[in-house]
Amino acid sequence: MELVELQNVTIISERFLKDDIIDIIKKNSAKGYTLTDVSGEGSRGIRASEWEGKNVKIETVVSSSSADRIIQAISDHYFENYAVIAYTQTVNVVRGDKYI
Amino acid sequence: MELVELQNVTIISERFLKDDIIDIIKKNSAKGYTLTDVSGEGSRGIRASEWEGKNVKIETVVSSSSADRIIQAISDHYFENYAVIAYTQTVNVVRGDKYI
Amino acid sequence: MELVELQNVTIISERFLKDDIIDIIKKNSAKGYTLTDVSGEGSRGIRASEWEGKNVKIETVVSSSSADRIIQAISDHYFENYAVIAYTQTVNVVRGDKYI
Amino acid sequence: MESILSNFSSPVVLAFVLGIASKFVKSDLEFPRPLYQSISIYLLLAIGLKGGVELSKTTFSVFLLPATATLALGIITPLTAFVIIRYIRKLDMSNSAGLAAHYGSVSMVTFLVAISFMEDKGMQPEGYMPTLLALLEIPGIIVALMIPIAVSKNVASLGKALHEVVTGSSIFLLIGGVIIGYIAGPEKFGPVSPFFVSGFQGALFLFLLELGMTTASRFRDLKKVGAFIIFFGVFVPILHAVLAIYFGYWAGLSTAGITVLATMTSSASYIAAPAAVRIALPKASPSIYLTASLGITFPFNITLGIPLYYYLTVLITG
Amino acid sequence: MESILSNFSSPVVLAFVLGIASKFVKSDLEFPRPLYQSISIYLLLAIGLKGGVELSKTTFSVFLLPATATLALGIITPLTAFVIIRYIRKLDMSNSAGLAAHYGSVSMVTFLVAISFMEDKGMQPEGYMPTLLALLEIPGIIVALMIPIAVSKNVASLGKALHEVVTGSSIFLLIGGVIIGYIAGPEKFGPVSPFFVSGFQGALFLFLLELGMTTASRFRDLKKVGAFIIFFGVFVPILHAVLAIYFGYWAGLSTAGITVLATMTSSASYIAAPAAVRIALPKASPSIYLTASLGITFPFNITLGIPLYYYLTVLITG
Amino acid sequence: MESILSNFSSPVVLAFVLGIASKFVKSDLEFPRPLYQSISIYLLLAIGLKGGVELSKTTFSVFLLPATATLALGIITPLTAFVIIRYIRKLDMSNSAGLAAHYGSVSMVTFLVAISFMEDKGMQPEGYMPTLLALLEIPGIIVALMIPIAVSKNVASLGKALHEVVTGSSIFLLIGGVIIGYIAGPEKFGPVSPFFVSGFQGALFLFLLELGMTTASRFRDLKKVGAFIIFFGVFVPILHAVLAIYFGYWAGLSTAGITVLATMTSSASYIAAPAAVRIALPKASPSIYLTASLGITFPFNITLGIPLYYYLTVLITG
Ligand SMILES: Nc1ncnc2c1ncn2[C@@H]1O[C@H](COP(=O)(O)O)[C@@H](O)[C@H]1O
Ligand SMILES: Nc1ncnc2c1ncn2[C@@H]1O[C@H](COP(=O)(O)O)[C@@H](O)[C@H]1O
Ligand SMILES: Nc1ncnc2c1ncn2[C@@H]1O[C@H](COP(=O)(O)O)[C@@H](O)[C@H]1O
Ligand code: NA
Ligand code: NA
Ligand code: NA
Repeated sequence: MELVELQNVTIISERFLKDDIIDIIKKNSAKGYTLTDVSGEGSRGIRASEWEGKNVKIETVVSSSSADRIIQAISDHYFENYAVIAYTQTVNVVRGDKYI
Repeated sequence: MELVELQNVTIISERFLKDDIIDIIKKNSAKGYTLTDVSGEGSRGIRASEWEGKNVKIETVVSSSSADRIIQAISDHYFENYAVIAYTQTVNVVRGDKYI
Repeated sequence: MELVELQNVTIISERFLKDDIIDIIKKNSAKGYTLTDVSGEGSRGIRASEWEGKNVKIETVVSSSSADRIIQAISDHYFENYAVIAYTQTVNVVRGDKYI
Repeated sequence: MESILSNFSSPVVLAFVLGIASKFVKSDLEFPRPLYQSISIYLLLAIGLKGGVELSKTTFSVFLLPATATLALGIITPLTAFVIIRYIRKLDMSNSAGLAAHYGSVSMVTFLVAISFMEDKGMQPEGYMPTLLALLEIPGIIVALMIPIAVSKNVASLGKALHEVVTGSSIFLLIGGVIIGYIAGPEKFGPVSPFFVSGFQGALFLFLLELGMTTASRFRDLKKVGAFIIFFGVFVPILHAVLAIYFGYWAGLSTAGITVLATMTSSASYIAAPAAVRIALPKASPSIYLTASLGITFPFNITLGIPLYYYLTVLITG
Repeated sequence: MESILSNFSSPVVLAFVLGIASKFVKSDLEFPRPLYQSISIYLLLAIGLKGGVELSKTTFSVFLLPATATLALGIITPLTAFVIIRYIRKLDMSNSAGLAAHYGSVSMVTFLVAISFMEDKGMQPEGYMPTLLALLEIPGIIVALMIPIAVSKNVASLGKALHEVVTGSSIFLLIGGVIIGYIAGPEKFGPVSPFFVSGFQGALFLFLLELGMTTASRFRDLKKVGAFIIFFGVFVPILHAVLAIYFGYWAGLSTAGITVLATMTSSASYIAAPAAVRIALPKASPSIYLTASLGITFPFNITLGIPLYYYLTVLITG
Repeated sequence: MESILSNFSSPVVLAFVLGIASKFVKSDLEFPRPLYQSISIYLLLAIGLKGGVELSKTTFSVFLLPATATLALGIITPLTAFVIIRYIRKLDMSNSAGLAAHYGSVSMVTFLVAISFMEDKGMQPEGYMPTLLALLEIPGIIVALMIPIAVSKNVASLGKALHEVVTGSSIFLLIGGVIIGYIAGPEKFGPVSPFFVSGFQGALFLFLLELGMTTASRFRDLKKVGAFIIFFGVFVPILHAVLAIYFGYWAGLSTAGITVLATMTSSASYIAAPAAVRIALPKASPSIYLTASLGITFPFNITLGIPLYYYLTVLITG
């Protein structure tokens, strides 16, 4: 079973940024993404989204070049004003070529 | 605190495959698994499960040999017809021997 | 985009341990955490939390030293009597210095 | 004609329109999935219980002919649908059988809208209609899934699919409700009825709001599936309705009963069938069968179809 | 005897059976957890409010004896349960105390089924029964958790467990409802009552459907826990019921009141107790105490137990 | 005075207090988010439908003056709020505009509590009040978001924020309900009404329980935001209420109508506004505007404010 080494980009943010972040991901040639409802606490403490109840976790498996571009875009747009955390992990993906 | 290096196998698929995939996991000597309700979009775009609302994410921490067998089985059974993504990550597990 | 290499500590446990585990995490200088409702099965099989429906997954991105201390504390307090799994992964975090 | 207009001013239909609108104005309105699930559990049990209580007052003989007619329709309609799509449109076997399964089965909500349409007109369909609904839901799917086998094309895990069909939550709750209502009877059902009866129309209102939202998100696929599917989604229901009108007439149903039977026969499943087809015919494309049943037939039926079927019923039977 | 049969044709009991059936036919029916939570919030508030409104009409003196009897039962029953399991079955301390906590506390739903059983018979239990329910829920758990300490065995975070017991959502909503109902009184409660009164039986119906499903998933553990636990889950409730009948008789309750008191005393908690025991006695195995309370005692009580306790009440008091 | 006391013994207010209490005793009570969402959908549709049906009976001319008065209030109140916070407290632009948006908009629940307060007194406000609620919800937010631009300070994605405001689920459901109610009219609305009318007060009861819990979790920020914000959260509502009383009087509303108008004008949004402000003014701190609107103004209004506004109305208009 040949596994392809790719990057899993994880972004956790306030819910209302969801659609914008998905746009960014798609623009950077991600073939798909997975959303999870999460909640959490961070440096910014209480925030509007706390009232709306939840944050959202967005994961996308992409090539490391796309990963860089996504990360770059996210941090340019959101880090100053919004509640966001983003990180990447190396994953070994089945039929990984499908996601490049 | 001795941590054991194991594989965390992640499978995201249409909800109705859940039970079958869990069977496969158990058959390949996984000691446990964790399910998360997720939603997402992929190459296959819209699908029945979209109507049923959600995909499911199945994670299981196993030895790398089990990981290989699980990955193999998943890709044999489901990749052709169903909406599935599967990947593995290296994790350092507390009392890891418990999961081998 | 400079990414900082940190540890993502994942703890999956019975729901009612949530607050205690969050305390432990905060005591060990985590800057934040993310919660996900999950369900699952493990070596201990059926348990009260099954009746309460769900387990909880707690993820926190921290320095590897904090990671060690958290892991240590978790395994000291809970492994004997409660349904818990804990593992760490290396992640590359945007503005990672924020979480140290 | 004016019954079409009056149908458009019925709250449940307007709720459906509102749901569609919410998608077009891109409102952030979200309908919580657990609410959707809860309402379907509620509606299915309510229909079943009410039907069961009625059944406990019905003599079996009265019920025999309508039941036969319904079963017959359950076996014929998937075949007509299949023939049309497979030999006129020449769609591949999986997709053709998949569509057939949907048009052989029923849509509970369409059934309910038909009933409140008749009640608006001050007519009561027979009390055992819910039982006919249950009779009509299953056979069509099974027949359709058999076709590929009949022509010796292997079907992925048919057994699993059949189990899914007969134990699927919708049919389970519907039949379960009928049985409970039948055993309990009118008196015992008394204390429970306020909950299931007076709240009913309101729950249906919310449910149609949600279906409007889901339907709207189907519209974007209309282009993808092409003109024939759209034609199919309107023509086949009318065909099946006419068929049902004759059968219902033969079975001696009332005008209201015939109209409701026609409506449920013309309706296409979007819950039981998709689940079963996804399992048995994974190669069939959901965007085809869901767009047809949910994006075309469902909205057509609850807006224009029902008044039309009522009109045809009066025309044919009167 | 015939009251057993009639009990079996009551919709709520049938809903419970339907829930069990859904697991046996492996239906994909799923009961959304938020619906389950919502209904428990609803039921607890409804009981509390109704009880509080009634209480506002009751003179304290009338209420004194029944309250005393109930508290006494709350202290005695965990001890009887403990003695039986610890010294006859020789189960270890943690599991014995854990079980005792469950049988010392109560099951709200069993209480409700008992009330509608009496109402079916045209008898009204005293209006302050819900207040007795609240009185009976807590002490049993506390007493049981004290036992291990009494015999100098350390208990994991007892304080936390006690806090959990007295602030647990079920007791909080029940007492909160009583207080609100008491302050508001009949007139002020008027506008809110349709929601909490007319919907009640229906909500209970849905709740029992869910409990049937949960109970069924407990059955698979019956073998695991062994014959004695099964015997325990039937015998102890009857024992506690008989005890309660005498106490209730002494306190001057009506036949309906005694039957309901007997039922709630015999019932075993599966919400408040498990949560507290999990915290205070982590070594106690959930599969033992949940299987006993939810897999054995609960189904026994709502099907055979309640008619039996009614029968015994009439026998003893009449 | 006694109307304050009587207000404190109203079930909905007591439910709010119970919700606050649950946080103070650290109960593990959790209010499922889907239930919260479902109830808001229900309440908004119920208000809208009821209002629309009433509107279908109202002649436009009657409605003209009240509508004008309401729109005027929608434009004035955000400005008064802004001036006070920006030039007296000297808060930065983002936070000032953010707060202004909240106090320019409305809180649906406060509106509802005011209505049931009047009904308790046996007075019926005008049937078209819900329409005024809809008119008052939007303009205030827009005006407030314009301020930073007016003083040439760029606003993050204003377009997106405006879209959010006018298509936000609350306003969408409210207006949608009004339209449906208006088209359907009394007869057609008949079958749906039991669900939306008789369940209403109960749903409101549950909703206030939840809001009590949310409010309580806001209290911990009271220190953080400081004394002026607390003063602001009490003074500005009273100011706006007095303004509204004169406007309502001028528009010829009934005493009940004026009191309700005053209450909704004084209320601060905690759903539409936060969402829009978060998008348009990300630098504005949620702990300031949510604590003010939800932690101070909301509890003040439903406990002391409404009786006060009623008292002032009688004083000024009588
Ligand atoms: N160190 C962390 N580990 C895991 N998740 C975090 C961490 N810090 C923040 N988060 C998540 O990111 C969201 C925004 O964090 P912040 O921007 O720091 O307020 C929080 O609500 C958490 O869900
Ligand atoms: N590149 C990706 N990254 C993360 N999740 C994905 C990705 N591609 C697909 N998925 C998930 O896998 C499911 C099935 O994808 P597909 O089989 O490509 O339609 C989607 O609904 C997503 O939840
Ligand atoms: N091997 C595993 N892989 C993934 N999750 C696991 C595994 N084992 C246990 N878990 C999770 O940890 C919880 C407690 O496991 P246990 O303590 O083994 O009963 C389970 O309910 C699962 O959610
Ligand atoms: Na059909
Ligand atoms: Na008991
Ligand atoms: Na305002």
